[in-house]
Amino acid sequence: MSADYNPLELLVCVASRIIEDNSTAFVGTGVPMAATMLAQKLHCPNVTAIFEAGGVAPILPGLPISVGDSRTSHKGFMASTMNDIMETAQRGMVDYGFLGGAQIDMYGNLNSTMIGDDYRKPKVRFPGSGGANDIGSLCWRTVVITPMDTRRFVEKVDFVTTPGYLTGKGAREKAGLPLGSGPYKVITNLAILGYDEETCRMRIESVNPGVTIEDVHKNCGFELLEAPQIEKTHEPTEEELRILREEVDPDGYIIRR
Amino acid sequence: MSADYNPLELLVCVASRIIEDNSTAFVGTGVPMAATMLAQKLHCPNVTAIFEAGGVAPILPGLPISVGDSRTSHKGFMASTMNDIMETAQRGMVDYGFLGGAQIDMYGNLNSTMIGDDYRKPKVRFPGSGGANDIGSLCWRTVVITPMDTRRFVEKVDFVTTPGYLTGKGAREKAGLPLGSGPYKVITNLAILGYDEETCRMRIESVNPGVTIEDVHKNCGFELLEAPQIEKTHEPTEEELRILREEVDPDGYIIRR
Amino acid sequence: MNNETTDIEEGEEELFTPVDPDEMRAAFHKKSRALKDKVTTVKKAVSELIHDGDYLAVGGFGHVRIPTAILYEIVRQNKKNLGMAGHTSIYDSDLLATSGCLNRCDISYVIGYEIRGLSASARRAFESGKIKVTDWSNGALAWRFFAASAGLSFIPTRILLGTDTFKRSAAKTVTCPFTGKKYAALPALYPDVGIIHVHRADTYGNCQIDDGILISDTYLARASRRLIITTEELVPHEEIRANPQATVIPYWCVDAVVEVPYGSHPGNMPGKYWFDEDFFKMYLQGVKTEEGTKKLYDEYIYGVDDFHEYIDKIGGTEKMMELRNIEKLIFSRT
Amino acid sequence: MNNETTDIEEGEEELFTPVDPDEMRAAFHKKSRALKDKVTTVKKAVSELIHDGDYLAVGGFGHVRIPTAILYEIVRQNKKNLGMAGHTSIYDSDLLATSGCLNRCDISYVIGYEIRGLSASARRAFESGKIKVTDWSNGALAWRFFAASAGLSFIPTRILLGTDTFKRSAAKTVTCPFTGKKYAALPALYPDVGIIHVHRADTYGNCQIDDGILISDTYLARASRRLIITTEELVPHEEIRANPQATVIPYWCVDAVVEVPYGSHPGNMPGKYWFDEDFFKMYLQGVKTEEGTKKLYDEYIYGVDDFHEYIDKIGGTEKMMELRNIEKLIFSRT
Repeated sequence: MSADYNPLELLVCVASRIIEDNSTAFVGTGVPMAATMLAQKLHCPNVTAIFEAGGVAPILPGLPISVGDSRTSHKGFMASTMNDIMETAQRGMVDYGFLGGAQIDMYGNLNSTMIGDDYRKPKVRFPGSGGANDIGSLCWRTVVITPMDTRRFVEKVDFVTTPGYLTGKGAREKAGLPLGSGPYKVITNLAILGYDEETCRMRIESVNPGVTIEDVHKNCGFELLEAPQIEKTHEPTEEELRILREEVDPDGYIIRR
Repeated sequence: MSADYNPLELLVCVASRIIEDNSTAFVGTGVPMAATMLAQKLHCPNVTAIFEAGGVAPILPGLPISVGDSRTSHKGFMASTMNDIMETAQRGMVDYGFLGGAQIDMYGNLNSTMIGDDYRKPKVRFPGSGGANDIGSLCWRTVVITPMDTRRFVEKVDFVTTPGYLTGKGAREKAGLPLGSGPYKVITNLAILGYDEETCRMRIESVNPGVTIEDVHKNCGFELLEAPQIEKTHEPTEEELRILREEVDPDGYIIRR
Repeated sequence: MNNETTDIEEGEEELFTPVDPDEMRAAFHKKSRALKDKVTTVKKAVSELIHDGDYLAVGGFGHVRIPTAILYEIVRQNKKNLGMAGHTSIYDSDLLATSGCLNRCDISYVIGYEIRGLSASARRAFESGKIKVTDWSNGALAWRFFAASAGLSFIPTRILLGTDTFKRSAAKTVTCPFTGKKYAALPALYPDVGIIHVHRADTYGNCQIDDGILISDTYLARASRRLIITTEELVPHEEIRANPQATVIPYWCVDAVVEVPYGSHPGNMPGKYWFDEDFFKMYLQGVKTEEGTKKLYDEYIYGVDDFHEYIDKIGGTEKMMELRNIEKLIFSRT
Repeated sequence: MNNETTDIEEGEEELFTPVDPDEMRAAFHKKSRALKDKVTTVKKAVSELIHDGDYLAVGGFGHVRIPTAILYEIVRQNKKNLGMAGHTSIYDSDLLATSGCLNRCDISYVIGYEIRGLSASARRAFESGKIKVTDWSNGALAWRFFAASAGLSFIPTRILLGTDTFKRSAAKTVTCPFTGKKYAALPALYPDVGIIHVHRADTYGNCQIDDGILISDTYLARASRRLIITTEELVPHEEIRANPQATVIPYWCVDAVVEVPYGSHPGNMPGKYWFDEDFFKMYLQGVKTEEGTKKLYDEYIYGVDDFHEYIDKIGGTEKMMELRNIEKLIFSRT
């Protein structure tokens, strides 16, 4: 029997597991940052964290608050420009990108711009793309980390800030986006979701501890496909939790918000 | 009566006089370098020398041998990239550029690529553009420094490496080159040449000491126009020669080749 | 010569800045290359170089290495109808939007404070309908600055395509003449005024930034018609010449230099001081209401005469030493 | 959506390298990101990473900060049918052209030695008809490397237009979708192999160049499918981490690292040693005849086993100290 953990701790641990060693990853603040640090301390000592403002592979003296702050280049390999980093991604050298968003649809399209049906009179205005459109356009595999409910997982996002598979198979390529790039996984409090290769539609691949497949469907605003075999997400191990709490985020900036 | 001087010394002194203070100038090796240094020590303390490899405003410990060598950034304001420097010129921030070439025509078009009538089988192959096409395309005013004879000043250059006024007034703009840029002066051992505003054709503006207007015409392979009033080029002053010989090029790298 | 027919797709929102490279070359032609003392005060820099209606671009990462003193002074002088590149923009765009100085904004990131949450006042301002917006991404604005710094009118890129971000931008598409592939053509962004805070500058305006996280500041500096630099420290010209490889902005880009120690507060200044999290907490709490906002702005901006007085108000050098200790890992408060 | 008809003008010469950004992304996708020891020898780097037919790009300024050891080894291993970017190219292209390794070249500057005059052997090689050439300018190749480093297939520029340099290039024209203005569209240049000499590298390949005169090396490094680094000095990884702002080439670009002290001889290595003018004088004199050329190449390249032996031959550490003294203004011989 495993230790107690909260939903954020689960998200971080699950996200950390899908990172591969010897890969490059665009890292944002919050959960992706904690997940990358955790992965580095466990199975991915040689994942290279890249920050969009220019920092590369820092030895983090603490969790960065911003993707542009001084911790993102602390004893790093390189400190560079946003242009260089984006060009590196456009050239095909960045494997993973992590994203969030207020809304997501069945093709993994993300909205972080606005709620409403009139762009010039939004009901709610969000920050906008930031680096999300760039990451979603240019990285090989984008991973979304988000809580799951019917307000977030919607039939149609109010605004496509960041491209998922757009309208389905072949649509990214037709739009001019780089071949072979696109959404990879969606990591939520309820399940790990992936994409069906034929249709590029989102599907359930693994349900989290204590969650049923039915729960996942109920909390999604569109019809989710199901992988041929749906796994059970492993609970956070004691080692994961210990390192996460003691070394990665001892101040609870991310996991005890 | 002025001191003795050789033709190269005359070229350097005359070239140095047309540089304006508080301007930026693309500087190449050889005569332009010596002219810029001389100008800096006389009437242009604040001309900023820019080298195409990335050096800016060095305190020269000696004449650079290459536009990319370590002297070009010695105690300079900045050491940068060729891209940055070319972009600076393309943006309109570089006032003067100095050029040479094996052939020049009446519109100031320059050849430093080849002699012959078949590009794929040149009679003589020269180094090529180097930065010349960039300088001739992007700087506000380009100044050519060259000895004058009918082999160099030709009706038609074998290859337009670097754009002068191309085929005449308006041709640069039509080709897509930046508005208002182009040839300014040609400094030779016989005369200072400029361009007629209406036709963009080369004209005699000043004849050098001991040279007649007739001499200038005889040494030119095309019909040269004449400025309404043709000046006499001032001889190098003793101060110019002293500084040139003692401070700028004490080893005679440029002026005693 | 080939004949090619191309469909151009176009974003629908407004392009706020000029793109003609010859118009901009003419402007840069007139820009002074004189090596002269450009040191001035925050007040003068803002009153002389920033005019109502100008379009601004702010260096740093919105709450990292920001020219706070200039931003406060713009608010204090109540500049009107400003435009702005909301590029990686946090405290900077919040100040200008909340104070009513802003009437148009190219957005890649505004309102948000990264993991700290959102600014309620910035959201109110951007939802008020009083600020015209056009949407982009961080990469898009970074490349738009690059294109301008290179004296171009556009640059091809592979972002924005297929999204509403493209539709609500002022980008177009362009076809590669070599591959036939479709690119998003981003229009160059030439700001009227750039404002950047640096670690070190000489009186001519040659600037060095220590940590190397340059975001797009080198391009933004080059792209701007006018450029105001605030610096933690003015140094003798010889100190710049001792390390030319560290100069990232040459003097010819710069119109004014102001020495403003602690000039990025409450933002982080790499190698110098960490974020003032207490201040941000108070600020984000305060701006939740209109009254709270007014009180904050009266207290820290309208009610102080200059940045020295502001620094006294937020805790003076003692507070700044504390933030330095966190930044330099001498003591950690958290 | 607008419908626009554009006339595309085209240069007539051959484009030697691929431009499709998706083809190149696929290649970069496969490039290892592993943090591993990449230290090897000159011999192995050349035999394993450079193949007959490859297209090369060489860093530095042709006789400044050049990877001489790799160039000599290419000649020694008698690689065939190589292509090359003749960008600010002096000793580098001369060696490959004279030795018969080269069969195609994008030229911006070759044959010449700046104020030293011309290389007779390079001229013979380029006039022999055995090397296919396409002409460009320094700026053109610099921007072609940039476009490749940015993962594009082209970049618009305002050079080449109206000239035979355009006609004998492989550039095309492109129309700006915003202004309708005509640009020279330069095709991205993705070399098969980049070769760069630096001041300092760690075993992973993170590189630092001291003087800051980078020419286009940062772009060339990023644009290359494979990248060989020679370094004056291998340093512990921690030394790189102590100054991340000084790193100009990140490890992920690099396939091999070789420590080669004096590795730019007879070229200048900024801050380390000046040009060996005696050597250049001898070289330029020698290559005036075929026999002289053969003698020189036998003596200094074919007849030596490695770069240590070569350095002994040119005067060893005593000579290198002399060149250091000139470079560092300790003594000046001239």
